[in-house]
Amino acid sequence: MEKKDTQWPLWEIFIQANPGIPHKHVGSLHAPDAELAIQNARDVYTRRNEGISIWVVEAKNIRASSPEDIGSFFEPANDKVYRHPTFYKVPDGVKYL
Amino acid sequence: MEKKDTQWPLWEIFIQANPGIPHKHVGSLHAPDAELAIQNARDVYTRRNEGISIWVVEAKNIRASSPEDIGSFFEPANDKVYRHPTFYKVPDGVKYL
Amino acid sequence: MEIHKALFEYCLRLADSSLILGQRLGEWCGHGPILEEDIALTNISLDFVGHATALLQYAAKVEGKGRTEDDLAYHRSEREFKNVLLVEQPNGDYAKTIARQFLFDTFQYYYYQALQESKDETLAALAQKSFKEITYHLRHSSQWVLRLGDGTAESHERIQNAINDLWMFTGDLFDMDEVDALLIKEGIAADPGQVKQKWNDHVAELFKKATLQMPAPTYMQRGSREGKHTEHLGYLLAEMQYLPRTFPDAKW
Amino acid sequence: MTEEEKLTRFNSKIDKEEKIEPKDWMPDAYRKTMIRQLSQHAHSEVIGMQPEGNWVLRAPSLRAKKILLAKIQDEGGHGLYLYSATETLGIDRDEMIQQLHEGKAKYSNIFNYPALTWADIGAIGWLVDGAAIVNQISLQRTSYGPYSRGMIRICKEESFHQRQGYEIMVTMMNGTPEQKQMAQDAMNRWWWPSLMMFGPPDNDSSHTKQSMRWKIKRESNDVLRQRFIDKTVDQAHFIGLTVPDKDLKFNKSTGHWDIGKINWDEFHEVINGNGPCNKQRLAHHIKVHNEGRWVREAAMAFAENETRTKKELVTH
Repeated sequence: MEKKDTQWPLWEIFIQANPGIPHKHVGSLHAPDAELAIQNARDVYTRRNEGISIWVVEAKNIRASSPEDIGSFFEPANDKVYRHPTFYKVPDGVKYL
Repeated sequence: MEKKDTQWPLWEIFIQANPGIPHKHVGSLHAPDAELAIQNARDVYTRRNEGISIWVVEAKNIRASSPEDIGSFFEPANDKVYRHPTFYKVPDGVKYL
Repeated sequence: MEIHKALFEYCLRLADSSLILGQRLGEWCGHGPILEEDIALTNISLDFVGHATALLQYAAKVEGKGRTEDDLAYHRSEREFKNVLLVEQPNGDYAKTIARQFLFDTFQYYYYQALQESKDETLAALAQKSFKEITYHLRHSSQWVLRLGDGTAESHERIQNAINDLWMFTGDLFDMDEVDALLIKEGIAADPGQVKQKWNDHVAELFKKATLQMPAPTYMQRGSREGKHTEHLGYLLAEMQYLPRTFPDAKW
Repeated sequence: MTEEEKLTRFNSKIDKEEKIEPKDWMPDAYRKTMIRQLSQHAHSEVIGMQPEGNWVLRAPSLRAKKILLAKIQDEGGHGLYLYSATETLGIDRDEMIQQLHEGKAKYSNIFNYPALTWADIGAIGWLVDGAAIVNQISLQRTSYGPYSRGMIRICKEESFHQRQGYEIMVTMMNGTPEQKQMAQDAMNRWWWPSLMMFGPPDNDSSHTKQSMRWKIKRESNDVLRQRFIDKTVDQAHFIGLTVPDKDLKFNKSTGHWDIGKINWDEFHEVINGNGPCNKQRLAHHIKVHNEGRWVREAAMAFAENETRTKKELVTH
């Protein structure tokens, strides 16, 4: 069965620069699976000690809000009572390899 | 319909506060599906009217580098000082380099 | 043989293996099967050239004749190089490169793990730093042996052939002579004898997972400790040493 | 929202210096222009690995070998960032590579020149990367978010590229007579092609006007070229290199260096495929791509193999 040659699936990469600060999206790369995605992310996105922790997510597993509904989505927040989000901690739901 | 919301899957939330800057992880919440995760994220995390774009990802779809890998993953980059401009001697008096 | 002469030889052996393998991996720069892997292999090459630089600097210091790491790297001939035979083997296809890498990474992993305890402070410190990089190298090559072994029929065949071709150069990794004997007694060098079984078990276990066969015991090539190499090394050095050999009094 | 309203909203964002993000509405022409420019930039970074790749195995010192390896690796990494930015516009890397191989996508002309000596590595780092940096600093303010973020990261990483190139030229100009001659020879061969990197003169560049309107491109070819000339001529004189242009003259009234005529015929020849290395660069890229196919397929087969979940993945 003729295997279709591809550049592998697309993964979005998030890097945590220092303990206690949130992971930030740095870009994407291609990898056949999570293990290689993490290794490739290490080589592509942390060549200059930019990180101490890597998250990888296959792009198809991300759902994004779309800007068209910006109007309904974000404007109403203006008139809401003012409140700060809690301090950031690494969630336990994240699986380590 | 009081289904305890902790039975719902856990979602990690990433917010792009303004165009031009990358998405950042802001926290997590439980929701039965992506659509509601985005809705809930809007209410929980954009209360202070930041949040132009929201990404939601089910926690099980995130794979992470593990803490005990930090030595072999990230420390080797430390001694590759030639990747930094200050490593290079340029005769003083030369401008724009 | 007195210790400082043995130590100079010993440092060359460790340095040359890293230098020659770093050069071989450098050949993949701009040639990788996919951009991500091109970048990964270059990182590994950089690690090895970095090891070689530190080890050659130490060797030059131990020798005490005012030579530099570049003198040692660019102005010795084939018979003076002491790298293990495995690392000078040509890259071949990606399976050959990965098989060579995995067999060597597994050796370095256990050997440098032990070298961290060396009584020679410089070697111990160097081993500790290198061990982190070697741990990553082994993770990278192990994952690729799994993927090629248990990937497609073609990749399985290619890596099995590569392993079979390279197997006769693995014995040389564990060869020992009077330099090893003397420095092991002094607690300076790690003992390849202690490493051989761990290496064999580790390789066997991963091959099993990767649905690959351990090659049958075979006559092992040897001689790297006496500078007896394969014909491949000369061509590698001719290319690597080209500029300093062509312009001997130039400064780079 | 009607098409009209969307376009007005899009243009107002551009005028207010707001970034356009992947999921925003954008005119088709903007998306097409963005894909063309971004993928060409990505291809250039990857093809750009080849000329310097000539010398990484013959670098004359261990220090020089590490620096060149790290630099070429960066170019591959920059190509990857830019492919990743282009993919946010809805085209995947497979397709971009196919367009490159079929000659439908271009890469920067400068890489169609050969790197003949070690001094070329100095000239490429100092002049070619120097020209690219002038262009890329300006592109940090491009209107498309992912491209702008890519440029910011690339400019940070690229800053050592030019310095290491100039350092090689300094070393050569302080070296033996052969090294001095080699450095001047490299200067002679790379100076004019580096000026051509900024593209045709403003009055002759078809893409510029629209790109400037959409703030994809922020400054014109001639403005950027002149900035590069003014920075670089003094650097050359400082270490005793002669700029190969008999008409080169400092213009006191404008405060800029005036240069002789650029040979745009040569520029068009090379763009049309007749440069020294056009065929060689593409052939190499295609060969390496094809040789890697069985590896890419093996890794996919392994990942898709359902039994994968049962087998415990050992790391070491």
